[in-house]
Amino acid sequence: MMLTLSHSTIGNWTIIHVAGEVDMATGPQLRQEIVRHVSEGNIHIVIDLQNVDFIDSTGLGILVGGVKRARSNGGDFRCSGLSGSLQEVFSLTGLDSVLLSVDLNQDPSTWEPLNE
Amino acid sequence: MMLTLSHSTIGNWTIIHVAGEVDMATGPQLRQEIVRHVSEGNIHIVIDLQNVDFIDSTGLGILVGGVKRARSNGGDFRCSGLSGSLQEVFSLTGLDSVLLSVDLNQDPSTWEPLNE
Amino acid sequence: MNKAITLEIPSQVEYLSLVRAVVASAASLDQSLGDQRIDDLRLAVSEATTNAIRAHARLDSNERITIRFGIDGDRIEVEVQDRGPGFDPETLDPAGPLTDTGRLEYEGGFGIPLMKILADEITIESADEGTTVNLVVYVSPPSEKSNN
Amino acid sequence: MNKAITLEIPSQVEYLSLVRAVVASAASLDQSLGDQRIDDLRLAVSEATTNAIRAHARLDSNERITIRFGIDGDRIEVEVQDRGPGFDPETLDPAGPLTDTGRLEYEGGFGIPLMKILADEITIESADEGTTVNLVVYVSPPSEKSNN
Ligand SMILES: Nc1ncnc2c1ncn2[C@@H]1O[C@H](COP(=O)(O)OP(=O)(O)O)[C@@H](O)[C@H]1O
Ligand SMILES: Nc1ncnc2c1ncn2[C@@H]1O[C@H](COP(=O)(O)OP(=O)(O)O)[C@@H](O)[C@H]1O
Repeated sequence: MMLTLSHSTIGNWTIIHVAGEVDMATGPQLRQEIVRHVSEGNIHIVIDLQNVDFIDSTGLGILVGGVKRARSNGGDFRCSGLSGSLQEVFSLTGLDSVLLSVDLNQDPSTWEPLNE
Repeated sequence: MMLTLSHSTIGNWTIIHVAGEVDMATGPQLRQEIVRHVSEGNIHIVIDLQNVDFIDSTGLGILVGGVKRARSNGGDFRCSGLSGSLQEVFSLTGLDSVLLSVDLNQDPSTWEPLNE
Repeated sequence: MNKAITLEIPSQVEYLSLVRAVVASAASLDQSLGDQRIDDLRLAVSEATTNAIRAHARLDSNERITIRFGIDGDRIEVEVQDRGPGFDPETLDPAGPLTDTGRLEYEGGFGIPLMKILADEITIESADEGTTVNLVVYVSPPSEKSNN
Repeated sequence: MNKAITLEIPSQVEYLSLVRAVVASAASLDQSLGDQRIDDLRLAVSEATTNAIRAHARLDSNERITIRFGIDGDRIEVEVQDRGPGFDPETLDPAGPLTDTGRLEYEGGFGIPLMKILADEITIESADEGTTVNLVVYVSPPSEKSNN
């Protein structure tokens, strides 16, 4: 079981595309990718989860870490492409309150701003 | 695990469409369907295996039984839509020597005749 | 309850996906369990197995993890057993909502809360010899549930 | 060989698809085993399990069937163990080619021949207490096989 990672850019946003199952086996790969982007100064990140149909608590923790890393560097961290079952897990854990969803087909200027 | 069975006709041929995995659990359903058609006088049968990606020895035995039932009633019994892995099993067991494949997109008059 | 299927795996994260495949496959034997509930059970069992693997890692243990599945008419029961150091589930400090100041510093703490929400029943038995988590999902929809 | 995964199932045909799902999942842990070989192993193990279920049925036995998976670098080994009446694999009468007169009368006899063709190694140990079928598939392509 492998995670497939790739990335693209929209304006000043880096989109990290994830495919596979995110769990304790594959999570470290994802964390590493996020850390790398932030350390390279790409602090506006969207995690595209369209091709992820399973994420466990380890994966949720890595996304929490992503939010923290991006924000503490003055950036932002969003997600997109949540399936029904991911949406359920995000709302059950309250992750949806700090990790806002965006629509990659819409221009970033229309994305809901952070209210801080 | 269920088998889904349906049927259609082309000329005087009855096509039995099978979807699922054919094994000792689901095989009896398929045998019953074949027996029913033969007993209703539909003795020219094609088993369409396009949506079958697994068949075990029980399933092969049922197809052998189909060949026997159809022929002993003066009819014929063919198959179609074999995937690579089914083709392998048919050839390893020699089933392909008595159960000829047909192309359902071709007219039945063009199908290879039984040489008996 | 008759534990119909038993699965033993090495205490390694690579086997998590196999455990999930077995949950999905076992749960689908019961035609009446919807996909949503199978997903819930799959995640809950995955969480319990992850914690079991972590528990063994803390002891540097090579023991295997045992997972038992029981299916009967109206409930599916899964038991995840480890031989780790054990813990006291009563004294767990919930990490608090993610919107709390500083909560984002901590990436863990989602496992047991998720299992509690996803399963219809959960019991955790833990002692020095190890921990057994028992997860139950009802096959009939919650509205038809008998009173506990 | 270290038997990494152990699976015990009730002796019921409904569980055959679960056994196959576990074979596919376990075999895919080894990135180097191709889909074709996974299919071969899946069918061989399914056949051995089918025979085990039939053997238990002959004794009206409720005992479970044990399947052990061992994966190491260059081979995958699967063992299917039943507590059926046993048989003598040496004295099996091959049914002969399907083109033989009268062969179509007999729907059985494909299981063991298929296992022998599909697996790279097979051993059958059978006694009054039951039968154990051991199937091995090499991970490296046949051309790289060691002499054996
Ligand atoms: N099987 C177990 N054996 C020992 N300790 C456990 C086990 N399961 C959970 N725990 C303890 O409970 C804590 C909370 O678990 P959990 O809610 O899954 O979050 P996390 O694993 O991210 O800390 C763990 O940190 C661990 O100390
Ligand atoms: N596990 C087993 N226990 C007892 N007998 C077995 C077992 N496996 C195979 N056999 C015997 O070997 C025979 C041949 O098996 P097989 O080639 O799989 O074909 P089939 O099961 O269709 O007869 C069976 O009919 C059975 O008598």
